[in-house]
Amino acid sequence: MPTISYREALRQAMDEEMARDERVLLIGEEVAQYNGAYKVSRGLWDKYGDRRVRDTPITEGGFAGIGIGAAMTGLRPIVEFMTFNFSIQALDQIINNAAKMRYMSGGQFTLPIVFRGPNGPAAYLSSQHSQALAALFTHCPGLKVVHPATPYDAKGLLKSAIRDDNPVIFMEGELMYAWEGDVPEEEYTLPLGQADLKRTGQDVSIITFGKPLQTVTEAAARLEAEGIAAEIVDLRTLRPLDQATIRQSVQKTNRCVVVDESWPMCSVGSHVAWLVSNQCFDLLDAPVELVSGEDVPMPYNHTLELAALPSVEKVVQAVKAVLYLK
Amino acid sequence: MPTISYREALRQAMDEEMARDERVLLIGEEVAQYNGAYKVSRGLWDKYGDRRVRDTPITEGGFAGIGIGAAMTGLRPIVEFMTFNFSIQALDQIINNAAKMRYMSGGQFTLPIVFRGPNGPAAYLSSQHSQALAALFTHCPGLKVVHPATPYDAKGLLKSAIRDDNPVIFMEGELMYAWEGDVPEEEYTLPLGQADLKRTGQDVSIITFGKPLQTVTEAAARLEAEGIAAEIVDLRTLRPLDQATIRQSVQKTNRCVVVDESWPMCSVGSHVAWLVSNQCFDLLDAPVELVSGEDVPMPYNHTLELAALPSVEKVVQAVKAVLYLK
Amino acid sequence: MKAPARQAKEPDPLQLLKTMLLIRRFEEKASQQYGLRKISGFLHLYIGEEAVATGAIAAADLNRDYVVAAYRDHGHALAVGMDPKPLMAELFAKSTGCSRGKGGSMHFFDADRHFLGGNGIVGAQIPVATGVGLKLKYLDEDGVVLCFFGDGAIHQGAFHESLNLARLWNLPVVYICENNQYGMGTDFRRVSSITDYSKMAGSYDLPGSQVDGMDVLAVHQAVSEAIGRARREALPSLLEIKTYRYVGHSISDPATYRSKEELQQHKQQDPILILKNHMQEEHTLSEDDFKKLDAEAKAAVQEAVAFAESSPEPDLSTLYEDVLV
Amino acid sequence: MKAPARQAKEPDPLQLLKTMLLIRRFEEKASQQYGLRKISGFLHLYIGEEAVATGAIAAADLNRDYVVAAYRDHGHALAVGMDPKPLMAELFAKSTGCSRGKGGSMHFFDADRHFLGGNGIVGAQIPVATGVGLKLKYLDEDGVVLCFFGDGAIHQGAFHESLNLARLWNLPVVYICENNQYGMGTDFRRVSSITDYSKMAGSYDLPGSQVDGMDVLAVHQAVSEAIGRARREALPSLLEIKTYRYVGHSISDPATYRSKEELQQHKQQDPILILKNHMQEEHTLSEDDFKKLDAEAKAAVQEAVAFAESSPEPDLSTLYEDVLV
Ligand SMILES: Cc1ncc(C[n+]2csc(CCOP(=O)(O)OP(=O)(O)O)c2C)c(N)n1
Ligand SMILES: Cc1ncc(C[n+]2csc(CCOP(=O)(O)OP(=O)(O)O)c2C)c(N)n1
Ligand SMILES: [Mg+2]
Ligand SMILES: [Mg+2]
Repeated sequence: MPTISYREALRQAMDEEMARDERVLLIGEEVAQYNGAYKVSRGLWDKYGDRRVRDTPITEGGFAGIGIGAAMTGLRPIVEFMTFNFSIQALDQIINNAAKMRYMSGGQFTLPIVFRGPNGPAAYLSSQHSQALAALFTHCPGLKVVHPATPYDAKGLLKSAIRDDNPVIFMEGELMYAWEGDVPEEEYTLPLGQADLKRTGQDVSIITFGKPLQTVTEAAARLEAEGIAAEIVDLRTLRPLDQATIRQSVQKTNRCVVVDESWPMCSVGSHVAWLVSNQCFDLLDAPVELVSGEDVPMPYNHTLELAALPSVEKVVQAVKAVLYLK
Repeated sequence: MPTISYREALRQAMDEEMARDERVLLIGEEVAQYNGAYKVSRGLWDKYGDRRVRDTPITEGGFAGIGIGAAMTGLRPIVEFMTFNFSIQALDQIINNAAKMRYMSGGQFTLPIVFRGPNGPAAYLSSQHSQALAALFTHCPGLKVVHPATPYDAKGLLKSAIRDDNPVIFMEGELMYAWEGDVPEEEYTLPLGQADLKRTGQDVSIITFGKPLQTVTEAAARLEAEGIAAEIVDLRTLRPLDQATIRQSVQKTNRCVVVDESWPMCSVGSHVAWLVSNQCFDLLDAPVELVSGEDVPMPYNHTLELAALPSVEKVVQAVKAVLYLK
Repeated sequence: MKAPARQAKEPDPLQLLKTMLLIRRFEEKASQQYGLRKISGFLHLYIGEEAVATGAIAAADLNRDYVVAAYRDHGHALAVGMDPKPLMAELFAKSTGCSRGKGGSMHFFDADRHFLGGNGIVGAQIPVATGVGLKLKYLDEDGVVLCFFGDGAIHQGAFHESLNLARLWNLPVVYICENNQYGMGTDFRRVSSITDYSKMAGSYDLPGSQVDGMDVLAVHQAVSEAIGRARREALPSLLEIKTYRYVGHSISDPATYRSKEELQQHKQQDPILILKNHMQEEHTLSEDDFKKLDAEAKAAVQEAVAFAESSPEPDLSTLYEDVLV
Repeated sequence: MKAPARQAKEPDPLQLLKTMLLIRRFEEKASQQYGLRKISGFLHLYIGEEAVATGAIAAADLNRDYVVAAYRDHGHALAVGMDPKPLMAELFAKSTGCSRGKGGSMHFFDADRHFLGGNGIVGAQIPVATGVGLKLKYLDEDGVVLCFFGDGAIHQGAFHESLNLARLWNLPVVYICENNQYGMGTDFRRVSSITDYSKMAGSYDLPGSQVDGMDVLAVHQAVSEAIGRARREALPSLLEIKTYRYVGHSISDPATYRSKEELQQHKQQDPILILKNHMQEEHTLSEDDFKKLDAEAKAAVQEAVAFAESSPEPDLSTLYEDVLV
């Protein structure tokens, strides 16, 4: 199996789906001639031209709405946000139009549209450019929210997202673009809404998604050295949430730590932590712990920035806490 | 003590604070000549004139940003959203500017600004006009979020919000505007960040805020008739959250139901439910239950609409569930 | 390549009159039914403004063209040819409503007739309509989009963002500002730095013009021309159509912000009367014809009420339907 | 009432030259320090554009006037008179930085000098600046706001919403579009339906004009006039100042989207050279003078680096400070 980057996996997914279905197009800032601010769309403009790969002005609200209108009438747009920090300007279009159009029309329209781009802090970018905003979207019915953490998942899930007839928020990560992994040469898709065990273990379930998977994986290795076998549940899709896989894991381990790099309040992390607390009440040997980003805007200084994020250390400590190891 | 409406309580708060401090002004759609779409600002334009009570064009993003600039340089604007449904258009200004300006300038600016208006479903307004959006704001550090449920709380908290040097999201409710309650004639303020026991009881803690307080109060009465003594914790402020009061209550009752009319995922409700699950792990005799709005956009049909909301019936059932009464 | 342009449609005054009467009577009936508590929530009526949707949409060919409106959408829904029955049923929140009782007054839709709502967020439909223009261009169809929005909506950033892109990409969209003089209780002059909105077209190198919206034939003419430009040259236009609403913003608004005189003055320019007079001058309509047409409109609307009345409520299970595919 | 208008400030070419040199050398040094990994993250340099912030801000009186900028803000910070030391320290993420090491390159602020940033969201500073105009008007102060934004930002709805309100309320704001020809990798003509942005003023009944942004005296002149209108008549203006950035959008951008020839051509119009030549023609500057000024600028910047280098990192506890008052 070839080893490719997360970036290349996304590019392949878009390329294959554009080749497969002429109604798929890509719009966003710098996606065409510049090949994407993070080069995710490299080569697509060369291959598909002005019609199907479109640079837009810097008008997130406007071009998100344009994507929605196009999706309501038969196209299958992929709308790239240069980063999800800027998607807040499009949130009204996404929450009030994309997520509700089908419902309020009594099912008359489908909205096959993907909003994608990097989410979450990269490094040294300060507060306006370092936000993990999955909760804003996961809160809202009418959307699907996907947040893959490996090249394999990214490719298979993006292909499914593009084929899905619902609005899908597809969150990537600046720092993840360079991550590498095995991706089969043959075509494949992965179903939305299924979590994946990235590691099995019987001592504790660590539930996460997106970039913190790396932190969690490192933490699991460190724990293993101390004789603690962590199971890693990678949610992959945040809405709809795969509650069955979560439950199965905690049923086995009886202990759970959730790791989410966003702010703690009203986060995907705290929601999952409540779900586990509620659904596995009789099984839990310890309270469900949440390792989240600190509850502050992100500072520029890197030492502070790292302190504001989930770390291997914090995950290890949370695991020890649920195991009642000091 | 005079009995006044929630609407009048808010009006009094604004009137008193405008009289007290010339830097306080009110801006928003229809706030001046029309006296507010829901008449909350009745008489203020007559009294304070064009300078201090300003009608705006329908440009939520624009006038929210204008409020922010004015607040950074010494004014204390109250920005009314006709409803919080429309605040999503201003969310970028609120999250990226209001909530972060102080932090990213290293503490150089204060942002004494209140964004207020009705939040949550009223009746028969369909999906775009019936959203309980507290979670979007509560997620974000750099903001305070207040959601009072009685005229007394509304007045005292709005006065404090206006005097606060931080950006405060102040959420009211269309259907609450007509609610009545006792409000002292003498001036008073209430501190932000303090929950309030609206009812004491030792069998179960019901934690809620905003409009569902009425539902919860009715449910408590019904439960009382069945010999179950519910304690009602009204959060009043969602950020910062009064964790101490929550804990104290659950310490006493050992059982907890959270009621929030918003969608369940990543909600204030599920966050509080996790906090209780985590912090009161050893005390809890049952899983923390969440009664939320259903996970769907709001339909117009009233029967469906009522079915989508927390109800007395649902609260009673959740309480019985945590008491292991069938 | 685009198909060779078909002939611009000649206006059919009789049909225009029928549509305007149907809208007028539908709105009056809806208002009455609201009073009887058969309808609740917001109800934004189109009385006085009938000529705008009627004249504009009659200029379109809905086999290939599209219509996008705001929440004051009853007139547009009837003008695209929707049956009053599912519309009244929607207002009654019945399962037979065009949106299954989930949308209500603000959310009329008809995918088959290319009617895309019905949007409750001021200005939010403007980018959506622009996106429909993109799909037409993308699929090389020769359709055009009519995008309606209010005098209040034009200040929204969405307007600016949309028109720039429409011109840049040459999308076949006709932007129609229905200037009924008020956004809720606010005279449009109180919230605008200019009073001739058609001038805003200059920022996007687009043709812009003002149109008398009480004269359905003038509306038809202006929109036909704009459709022609869009269809043949992929050139968007901005039209400011001046009109007036006779009733409050929504049914709960007493509209005390304007004088009786002002209202009376505008009622003298009633779009139905103007067309009726015109047709009578042209001897294409007798007083009896008119009465008959009006009676037909009233009957259709009455039937719609009966249909709505007798329709079932949506089943509780539908609460969870239509969220996702 | 407003205070009687003071005299518009005469430009002081020597001071303008000093400021431009300081900006140029500061930016070059920042770029070098980035290469040495002393600075990380985004770094948007102002090289080539010095005349815009310099000329414009020199026309203001910062005791009463305000400046609001986007993320390409080093030039504006220096032009308002901020010491290069806390600026370089901010880039170095040190506790002595103007924003305590929390903001970085995009978030320079100086409340005392009325410099309000430093905003990373394209266009989001335009309403904020307009709000500062509201406070000036509200408190009946005779100040003016200079609001800077890019050619990419002008399409944002926030621009449209702000200018309408500024005119409607007659707020003393000068809107300055710094058209450096590119928004990131995009030639501004590729995303705009018009190429003369000053025409957009027409939508808001405002004066609009284009200005040569490589000629600092022309910038000073145009902005002085606009400030005068704002101060005396509370009339906002829109200026499109044409300029050019010599380096990539941010330090990581190789700027392959433009030709070497294009870049060379613009460098011939270097704002520092133009002013220098002008002063030499006027015999107010010798080559030696220039060299001395340049050496001073370099020394100041070198000192700033030394200051930044030797400053302490912020304490970990500051992570939780400045969130709320
Ligand atoms: C973004 C947003 N802000 C506010 C509202 C509340 N609102 C509903 S209609 C309306 C007035 C709109 O006026 P106009 O665009 O002139 O349309 P008209 O009602 O006159 O047809 C307002 C402010 C809304 N629905 N959406
Ligand atoms: C709302 C938003 N969208 C996208 C970006 C990413 N971005 C940063 S700078 C930039 C280009 C801005 O160009 P322009 O306004 O011309 O300013 P310049 O960089 O030329 O000074 C873009 C797209 C952003 N910061 N904010
Ligand atoms: Mg109107
Ligand atoms: Mg630029």
